[in-house]
Amino acid sequence: MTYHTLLLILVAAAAVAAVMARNLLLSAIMLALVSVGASLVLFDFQAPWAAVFELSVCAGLITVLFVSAVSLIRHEESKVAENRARFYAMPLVMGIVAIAAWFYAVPYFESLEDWARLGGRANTLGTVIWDIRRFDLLGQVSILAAGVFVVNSMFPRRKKQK
Amino acid sequence: MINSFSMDWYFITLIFFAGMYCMLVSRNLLRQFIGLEIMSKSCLLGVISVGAKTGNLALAQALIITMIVIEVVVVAAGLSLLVKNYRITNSVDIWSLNNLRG
Amino acid sequence: MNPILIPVILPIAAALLVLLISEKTRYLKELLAIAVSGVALISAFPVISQALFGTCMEFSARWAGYGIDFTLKADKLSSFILLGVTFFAFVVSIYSFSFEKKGSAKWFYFNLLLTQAFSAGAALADNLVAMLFFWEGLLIFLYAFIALSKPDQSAKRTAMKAFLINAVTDLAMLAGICITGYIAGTFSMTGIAANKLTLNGWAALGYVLMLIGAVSKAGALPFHTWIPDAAVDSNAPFMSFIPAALDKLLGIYFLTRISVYLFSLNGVAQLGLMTLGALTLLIAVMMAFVQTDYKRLLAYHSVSQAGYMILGIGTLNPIGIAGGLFHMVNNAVYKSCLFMTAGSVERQTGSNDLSKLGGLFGAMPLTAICYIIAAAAISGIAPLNGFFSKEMIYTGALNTGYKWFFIAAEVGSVLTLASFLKLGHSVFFGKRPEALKDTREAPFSTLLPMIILAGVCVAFGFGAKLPIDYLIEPSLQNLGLSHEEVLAGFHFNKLFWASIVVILVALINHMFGLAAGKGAPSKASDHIHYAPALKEIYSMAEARVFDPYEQLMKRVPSAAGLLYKVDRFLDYLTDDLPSFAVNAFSKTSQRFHTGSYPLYMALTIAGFVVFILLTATYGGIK
Amino acid sequence: MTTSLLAYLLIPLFTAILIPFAAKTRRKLADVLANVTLLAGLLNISFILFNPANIALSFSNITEDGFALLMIFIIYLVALCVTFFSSYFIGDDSKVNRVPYYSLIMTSVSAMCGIVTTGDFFTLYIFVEVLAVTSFALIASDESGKGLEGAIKYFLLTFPASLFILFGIAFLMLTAGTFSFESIKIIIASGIPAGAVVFSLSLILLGFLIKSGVAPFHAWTPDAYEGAYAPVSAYLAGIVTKISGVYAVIKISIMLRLFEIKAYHTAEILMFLGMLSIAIGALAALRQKELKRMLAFSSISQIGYIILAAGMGTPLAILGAIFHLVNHATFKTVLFLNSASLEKGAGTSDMRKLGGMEHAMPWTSWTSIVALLATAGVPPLSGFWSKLIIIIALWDGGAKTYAVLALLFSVVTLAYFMVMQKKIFFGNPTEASRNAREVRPAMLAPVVVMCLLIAALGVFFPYIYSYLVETIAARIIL
Repeated sequence: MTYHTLLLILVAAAAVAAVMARNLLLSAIMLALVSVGASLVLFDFQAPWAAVFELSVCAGLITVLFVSAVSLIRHEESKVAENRARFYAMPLVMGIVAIAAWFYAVPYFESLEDWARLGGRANTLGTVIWDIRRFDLLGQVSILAAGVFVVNSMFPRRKKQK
Repeated sequence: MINSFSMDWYFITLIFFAGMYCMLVSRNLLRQFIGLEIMSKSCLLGVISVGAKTGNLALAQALIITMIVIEVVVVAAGLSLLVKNYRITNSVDIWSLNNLRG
Repeated sequence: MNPILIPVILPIAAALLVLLISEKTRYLKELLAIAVSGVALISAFPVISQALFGTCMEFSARWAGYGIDFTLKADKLSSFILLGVTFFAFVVSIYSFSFEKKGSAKWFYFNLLLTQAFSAGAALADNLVAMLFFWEGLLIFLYAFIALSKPDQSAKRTAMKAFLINAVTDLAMLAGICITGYIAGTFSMTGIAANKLTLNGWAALGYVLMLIGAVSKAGALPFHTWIPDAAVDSNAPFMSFIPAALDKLLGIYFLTRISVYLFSLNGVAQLGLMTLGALTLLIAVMMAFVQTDYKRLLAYHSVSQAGYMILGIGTLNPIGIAGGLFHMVNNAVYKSCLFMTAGSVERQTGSNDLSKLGGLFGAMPLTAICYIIAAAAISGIAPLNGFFSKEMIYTGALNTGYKWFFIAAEVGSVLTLASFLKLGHSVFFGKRPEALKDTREAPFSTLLPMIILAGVCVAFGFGAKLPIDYLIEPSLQNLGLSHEEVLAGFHFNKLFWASIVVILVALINHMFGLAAGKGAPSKASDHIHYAPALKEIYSMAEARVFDPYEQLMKRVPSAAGLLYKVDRFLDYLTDDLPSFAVNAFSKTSQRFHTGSYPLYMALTIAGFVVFILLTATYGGIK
Repeated sequence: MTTSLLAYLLIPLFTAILIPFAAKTRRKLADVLANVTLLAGLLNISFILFNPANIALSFSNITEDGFALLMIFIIYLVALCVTFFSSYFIGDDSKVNRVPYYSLIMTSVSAMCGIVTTGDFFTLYIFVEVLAVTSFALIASDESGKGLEGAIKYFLLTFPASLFILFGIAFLMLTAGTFSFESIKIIIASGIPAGAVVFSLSLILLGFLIKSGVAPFHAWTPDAYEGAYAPVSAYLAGIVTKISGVYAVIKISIMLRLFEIKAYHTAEILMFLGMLSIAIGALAALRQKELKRMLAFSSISQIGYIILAAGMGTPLAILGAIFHLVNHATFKTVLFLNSASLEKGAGTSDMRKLGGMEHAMPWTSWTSIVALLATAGVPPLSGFWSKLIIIIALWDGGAKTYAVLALLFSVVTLAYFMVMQKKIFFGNPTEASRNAREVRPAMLAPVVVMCLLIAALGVFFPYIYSYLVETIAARIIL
């Protein structure tokens, strides 16, 4: 059991907890924990920039979004009669899947690993972002613009009131 | 002990399954989004794992940063749909979404 | 754009446009149709002048492959026919302008324009398959034209009759074209003409099948029976447009093409064609003579005139063919004109029955004059156009050595003149019945086309040299025929005197008939109608014993009873079973699309799991 | 991504950003800006595509592949039709907020141009996401419950697609080290074992199949189209789902063909799914009562034809698929815009409440009939030729069963359109149709233009065919 595996187990456990939590707010917080775990994994992979992004945006911004959504629909939550039995069955199902995956998926991934080819050039993140994947930045601009318009289109009156 | 790459993907599979299970069994619209987020996280881990394996971490990081930006916007759009729907129908129950049929 | 395409594409576009125009607008559709057919007519002129004085226009596009190309070629003969088609479309669309009983104006002009376009296409097509395409298109519009001309059931029944008769013969033609194309190795008419086929073995079958298509279009025996019925159940513009003009043009055109251009015929075929022509002209004129309905009488005459043309083409010598072609265009002109007079008389008096009409000369002088000119032309009175074309056909028939055909044709002429004397006398002369006291002349838009056509009759008579030099002669060249005779001009030979004899005989017959019918002009044919032996035959003909279509239709119920069981079973296999299965599946799918999100999600997940398993297992990773 | 086509992407994006500022006080300005931008773009691309000089040179002076150019043309055409139509359709409808509406449309046009010009799977993915996000908001733009339901189903049911695309990209990074189309082609050409690359591509393909609404992933399609704001459903059905899904499927299947035998199974699955969609779409459409829903199922069925041809993968089949894609964009736009006109003119698009509309709304009726005849593949309209090419390609490629089935289901297509035609446009007028009035000419203009295009594509098919072969087939198929 390495530190790396432990982190992954943490992420998986947090994910299961996020699904199983009866309270939506708790779910949202567990989701944040998943993000934190993922960002730790990224740090472990020597990917600090991605990790910082993950930590700030996913664990921060998205959690804020979720929490505010939860607070908006809070009193409706109890009306949705969830079938809790399905959620309680989750650890069992996860366990079965885990065991099955150990026997079936792991050999598959091992064989997949044989196909790996090394990406030779050691570029810095800066060159990758600015030179190689420059058009992705355009895409990012597009999606941010789209996001603004979506929110604008969904809540026009609220904006006016402000 | 199996090696690191297979181990990563083993857990990625599990996390993905957890998200999928959530989307399959939950009736609450918000929980659908939580399941969706969990699945997205598994994707992200997959990309970084591959990046580490092929020694192309810079590219993987670039991809992940873009993915995170997209994820935020998508989640924001989804949540605004949810809130809007809640305002009109006063419900977040996914089972009530069956007016279009036939 | 290639100008050859204008007469084809422009009317189609206009027809589609007409459909979009609201039914409420007045005159818009009419004016559009007139303008478009006028433009088409004008555009036919450069085509024909190119064909006459330059190289003929061509348009070719790759179509279905296997030698089936979309080729239009305006050679001399084709552009002559094109000119005729566009001219008659123009004239008829003017005539229909204020004609009320044409059914829904929208559909009338839709059919008219499309018929025009497809006829132009059929005339221009160089590839046999392309021609067949246009030819079959005409079939649809023929049905629609008749079926929509009157709201009652009889129009639909007659439309079905016309459709079935023509569909059967068109199928024969389709088979003929396939055989011919297969034997010749090409579907291009120019290509086949380069080395003509002879009538032996399969080629003879191909020729006969195509011949059936051609003569049935022209309205020869025994495929003519729908024309008199349509005369009653449809309206005058339709009759003057399709059976009188376009069908003759196209039928004789194609007959000429196959008999002279594509095949080199032998004596047997010549005899067969001439017999067919003579029989058609005699039997039809006998039927026409005793009719008492204005339009029905004309309809039988249009069949009989087709007999003359087939006779002319069947002589296979240049002067006969020239006569056939000239007669084709002449007939179209005066027969259109006659149907138009019928239409305007019907429009003004509300009747077609000869016994109820009379003395209309005073009320409708212009119509009457037009009638007299056209009737004189059809009867072959010199010097109107019909005289010259008939004279050429007679010469052609005499040149073959078979005198009998000449005599049959002359007998036909006598009866033609006699029946038009009867018709004219009973409609325009004599005493006017009380009910028709207030009859007035038809409106200008109705008169104008009649006057144009009557004028053409006179012009082609006195100036017969013009159409013969510029239309008929080049067509003969195009068909590869050379000749010594001078075609045009007025000859004081024995044929002229024969025509005088014909006129005298017909006049005497009319006088005799009047005397026998106690002065009632509509009964002037009764002495022949009720003559001892003919009476039974006529009554059988009236009962449609000789109409193959009706006879076949009578046999249908019993045959159908026999086939019913087989049919039910096949129907069940092809119709009920699939539709039952489709319905069952469709119901299942409807029940399945419940709008339930969890179900959809489960479906999606199941779908991708199976997809991934399949691609991962068979993807060849290991 | 090819830099020379960047303008088609940047200018709409710029307009999208400009609209909220420019149209702050005068809302109508939003319509004008959007329409002018799209018209300019359309003229520009038409000039490139139809310039006689370019045609004469067989496009040798244009380096981009003709597929992308054709797609840009059709994107601008449909988008212009939709914006022009909706600028009159919205009218004084206070429910729809013009400014974000047009901004979203412009953003999605920009994203679609991004999709078709990019040469890289990851960039493709980004623009697909942009397109998806804008579509959610557009569907729900009239703030109705149905619209939101459609949007949410669209959102949730197509979300797994993004994940599969990303997993595919991750595996592609592992096995090929690159995402660009060209490098993948080079890797294939180098002849090294490529099983895992096929698997990665199959995963990406799965994502795009979900996005294009192929059975069994089709469930969101009818709901989204039916629920969407009326002009938006035309936009979605006409172009958005085609570009976000089907375009990439065709691209990938062109690559799969290069693998020859190794990608055999994936191609088989693709063809099977195509056939399944044809069947399910056509059968389900038969019994629909709501016009838009029926059109949506018909859309699934038509996409099936494209996917089937793409799975076949021979040059002729790909050509058929692309031609059918273009044709489908034209006639589905016409049909959906006409259903919007029906909603406006008669107040409903429910087939049970309509009848005899031929008299009340002749232009709408006749344009619909042209479009649906084209959809059903009646000669000589455009749909006939593309279906014919597809069926011939299937037959030649040895998939004879599929060819026969495809032919049979085109009869079913004809059947349900006949049913619809009889119910809505012919027959006796009902209450709703007696009170109906034809919509204003400006709203008919886009539909009529599209109809002319349909007829022209069909009638001048020989030229179109040689044009397609020169511009597309000769360039993208190696």
